[in-house]
This record gives sequence, structure tokens and C-alpha cells, in this order.
Amino acid sequence: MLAGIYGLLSASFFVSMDAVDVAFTEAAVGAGVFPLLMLTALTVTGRYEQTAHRRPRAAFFLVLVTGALLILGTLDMPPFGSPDAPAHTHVAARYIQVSPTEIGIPNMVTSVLADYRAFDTLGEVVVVFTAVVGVLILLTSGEQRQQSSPANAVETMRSHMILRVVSKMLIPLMLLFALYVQFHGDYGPGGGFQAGVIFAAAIILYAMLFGLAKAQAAIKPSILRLLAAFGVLLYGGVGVVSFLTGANYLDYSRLAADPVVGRHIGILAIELGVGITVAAAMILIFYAFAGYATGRAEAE
Amino acid sequence: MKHCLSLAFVLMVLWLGNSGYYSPLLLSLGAFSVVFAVWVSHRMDVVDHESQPLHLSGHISFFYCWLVGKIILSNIDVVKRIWLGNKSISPCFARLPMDQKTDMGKVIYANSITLTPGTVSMDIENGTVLVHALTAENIAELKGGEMNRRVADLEL
Amino acid sequence: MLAGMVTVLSSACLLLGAFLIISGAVGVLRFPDFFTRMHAAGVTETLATTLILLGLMLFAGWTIVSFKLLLILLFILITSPVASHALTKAALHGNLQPLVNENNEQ
Amino acid sequence: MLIASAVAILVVMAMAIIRALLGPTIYDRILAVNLFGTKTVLLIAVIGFLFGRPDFLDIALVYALINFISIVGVLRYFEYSRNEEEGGSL
Repeated sequence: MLAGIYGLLSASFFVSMDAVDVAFTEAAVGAGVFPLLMLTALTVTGRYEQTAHRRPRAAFFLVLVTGALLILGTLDMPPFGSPDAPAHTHVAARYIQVSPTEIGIPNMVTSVLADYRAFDTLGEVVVVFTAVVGVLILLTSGEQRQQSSPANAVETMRSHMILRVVSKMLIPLMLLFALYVQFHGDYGPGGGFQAGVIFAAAIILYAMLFGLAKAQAAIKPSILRLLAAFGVLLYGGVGVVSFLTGANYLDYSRLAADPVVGRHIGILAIELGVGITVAAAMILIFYAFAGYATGRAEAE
Repeated sequence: MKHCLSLAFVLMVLWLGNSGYYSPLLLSLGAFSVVFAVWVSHRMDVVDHESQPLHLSGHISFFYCWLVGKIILSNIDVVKRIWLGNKSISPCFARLPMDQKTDMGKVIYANSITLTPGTVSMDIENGTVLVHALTAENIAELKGGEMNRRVADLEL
Repeated sequence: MLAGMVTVLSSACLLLGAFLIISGAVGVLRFPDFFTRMHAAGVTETLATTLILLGLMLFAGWTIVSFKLLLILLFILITSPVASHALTKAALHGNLQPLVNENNEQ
Repeated sequence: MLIASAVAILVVMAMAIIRALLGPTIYDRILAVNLFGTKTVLLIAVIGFLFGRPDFLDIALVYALINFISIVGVLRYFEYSRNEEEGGSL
């Protein structure tokens, strides 16, 4: 058990070190996503260790597969942030030269990811979506047990007065900040992925402090499932619309009379799609794990 | 309702201060974001007198000025002890009474204790706070009750 | 003249802050048990952070950058005591015995 | 001055790692990680100034948020697992 924690801690060090070393705009994704992934991974490993010596092999296998799937699905995000990914090196020169005039937004990373390489990003979003679907199918097959006891939630709230009061102040600010990052992706560091992660982080904080039941009552899983799909559809839909205007798939230049404005709108829309999907996906994964945990604890 | 409005105001200031771009498009997105954030927080039931402490905003700035002075003094003290080594510290803990009536007051008091280096609030229980301190003098000072009284005064 | 003074002031803040965080870290390494280390960490998180961010703010002048720095500062000042408190509370409930000097036991 | 404080922060981060490796308890490690996290926020801010890229501050802010949430999350996790262990042993 201690060894696992030790590994986790040193791993998060390297992650933080790396994010600082890279010291580049999109490092936010690495710094933002990784601790959260660590957290989820921690929940998974924790269950794995407890399960190993108590539960039959099927549960063990299930958790293993889920963990692998989760990691597979999410591994896709870090390359998004690394500036020296091979895909970005050889065409980078052209992007840097023409992007300011063609798209007219200051943040080059966004324009590269959301316009020139829109297909790749679409693929990433779909992968995130698939990961959620996978986790949900695996974990919520026995959903009847998932009703977490209200007593548990009350207990969580009572025990940490300070955490509760301060978090109440902070959660709205986090939500707004997530939206700020979402819509300023064109100008500064940020964009859909980061915004989605921050938004999800705020909700997860809420769920940790006030109990899963309350969080699920406020942000319904069914709506989230719809939203996760809607984000992908929005992304794809923008592509279809640009198709209909006579341009190529995901070529936004004809969305408005002025190609620059058109591209701007297109990027804004697909970033929104990315943000919605990522936020909904992260929250859903968290719900699934937490629900699974409480369900299992009660079954015992 | 007034808590929602004050939250919206805070969020608006946050957006305007952070953004730096005041085009109509971004301003309308900002307005949408503020409304959305307030709506979600309202759904989560986190907008109330605890998250928007309107009732004690008047005196709180004086209190924090006083606290900053305290923090500087105790910082100097702790840094001195760090360089003097382990001989100079004598850790101890004590249970102190809290005169605050509301949760908010208790939270402010406990956080003030923690913010001041040399003392950490460990637990809140039945109107008392368990404090761990680096030296016996720190505890003695808290027992004097000045901070306790000042925070309690905020609640009026 | 005024600009020069601001530069000097911000440098002073940065240097003092740097000294304080190093002191705090030394304390974290030197102090004998978890609870005393907590205090040393508190040094780095209150005054030192404030000084460094203040130095940067003076450096930046009246701009949006300063506003963001102020935001970061407020955020750290709000969350750090909460995190410390949660941590000590967890340690206390995890039956970690604080080191107590014999002379002080009442 | 900026460089001096950046170096100081790096030194502190190194010290935090040493404390995290030494332990001895899990709480010491979490304390060190928390220290590391807040210093990362500072470092990002200072480096932003060094490179003349103040938009780094957004990242610093995000990092501060995430750091807080992860600490809370880790603590919740330990409380949860401890309760479970106690329940199992009784």
C-alpha cells in the first residue's frame, strides 16, 4: 500500500517538473489533467488493492480492465499538450507563418489544433467519448446498488466545517474560471480541454465534500450523458455545416462572409464542443467510480 | 436572491478583470458565463450566507489589517526558531474555547489561527478548537483571547 | 526617481520572499515531527508567497497582470490554511501522536 | 532579482521532494506535495515574468485550483480507506 502511494507521489512530482520544464502555454493541460488523473487512478488502484485480497477474481479482472481502459482513453490528452510532438514539428513553420493572417486569433496553438488539425482533435474528442462509454458500460452494469446512503452524505458535510464553508465560496469561482478559460482559448492559453477539466474538477470537489447523492441530484448523470454526446455532435455538426456551405469538412472559412470571421466562429464552436464533452466525460467517470465504490462498500 | 446577485457581481468583476478583451462577442459570452455559473451554483445549493458573507463585510477589512501585522510578527519568530534549530522549539497543544456563534465565525477564527505561523488549528469540536503550537508562548498568546474576541466581534 | 524606487522595492520584496521560503523549507526538513513541520510550511505559504507576488505586482504596475497576481495571492491565502487544517485533522484522526515537550505538559 | 527568486523556489521545491522521499508518515509526504504545488504556482508566475509572457498567470491560477482539489481528494481517499480498514478489522 505504501509503495503504491510512494509511486504515486514521485510520479506526480515528475509530472509537475515536466509541466514546468516545458513551460509552454498548453502545459496547463499537463498540469491540470494529470493530478486529476492521478486521483482517479488512485481510486482505481485503491480498489484494486483492497479487492485483491478479498474479492473473487472477476472483480479483480473488471477493475484491471477498467483501469487499463481509463488510462488508454486519457493518455490521449497529454500529447495534445506537448509542443514537441512529432506531428507538430515539420509543418509548424507554415502554421506559424500564416496562422495570424488566415485565422486572426493571437493564440497560435489554438488555431493550429482547432483549425489545421481539426481532424486530429475531433479524433481525440471521440476517443474521450468512447472511454466514457466504456467505463459506464463496465461499471454501471449493476446500477441498482448505486444508491448511496443519505446518512453518508450528511456525515461528510458535518465533519469538515472549514472545508465546507470555503469550498462553497470557491466552487462558483472555479466554474466561472472554467468558462473564462473556455472562451479565451483564442487569446490566451486555454481552450476546451482545459476548461472541461477545470469545470469537472469543481464538480468533483463538490461531490467529494457534499456526497455523491447531492452532486448527482444537482448535475444529473442522464443529462451529462446527453451532453457528452452533444459535444461530439457539435464538433461534427460544425464540420457538416461547413460541408453544406460548399467547403471541405471542418473548413470554417465559409461560415461567414469574411473567411477570418468564419474561422473564428468555427473554432469557438468546436472548442465549446470539446469543452462540453471533456467536462461531461470527466464527471461521468468520477460518478461511475464513486458510485461503484459506495455500492461495493454497502454490499459488503 | 441577494446572495445570487452578490455572487453574480463578484463573478462579473472576476471576468472583466481577467479578460482584458472587451469585444461585444466576448462580453456577451462573459455575461452568459456568469449567468450559467450562478445557475449551476444555485442548483448545487452553495449560494447562501456562508458563501456570500454579506453580513460581516463591514468590519472584516480592519480585522485582516490587524491579522497581517500578527502574521508578520509570528513569521519572524518562526523563521528565527527554524535557524536556531530544534532546541528552540517546544511543541505543545491545547483546547481553546470559541466564542463565535456561527459556523462562518468559527471558520474565520480557525483559519486565522492556521494562517499565523506557529499555530495550527487541528480540530473543531463542540465550540472548542484544538490548537497545536510551536512554542508555549504561542498558546499563551492565543489564550489571551484577543483574536477570539476580534473574530467574535465580526459577527455583529 | 519614483520608478527606481519601485524597482528597489520590488527587488527587496522578491529577495526577502526568497529568503523566507528557503527558511521555511529548511524548517520542513529540520523540524522533528509532522506537526512542527506544518508550522514551517506555514511560513512559506503566508508571508513568503505574499512578498514574492507583491514583488511581481510592483514589477508589473497597474495592469491586468497585477489583478491576476492578486487573484492568485488571494486564492493561495484562502486555500492554504484550509489545506493545512484538513491535513492536520486527518493526521490527528489517523492517530499520529504530536511530539510534546515534557516541560509543557499540563 | 527574478532569477534569484526563481532559483530560490527551485531549491525549495528540491527540498520538498527530499521531505517527500524521507517521509516518514504519509502526512509528511502530502505536506511536501502541497508545498511543492504552491511553490509551482509561484515558479510559474516568476517564470512568466522572466520570459515576458504574463499569460502564464492563467496557468498558475489553474494550477493553484487543481492543487487544492487534489489535496482534498487525496485526504478524502485516506479517510475513506481508513474507515474501511477499521470496519474490516472490527
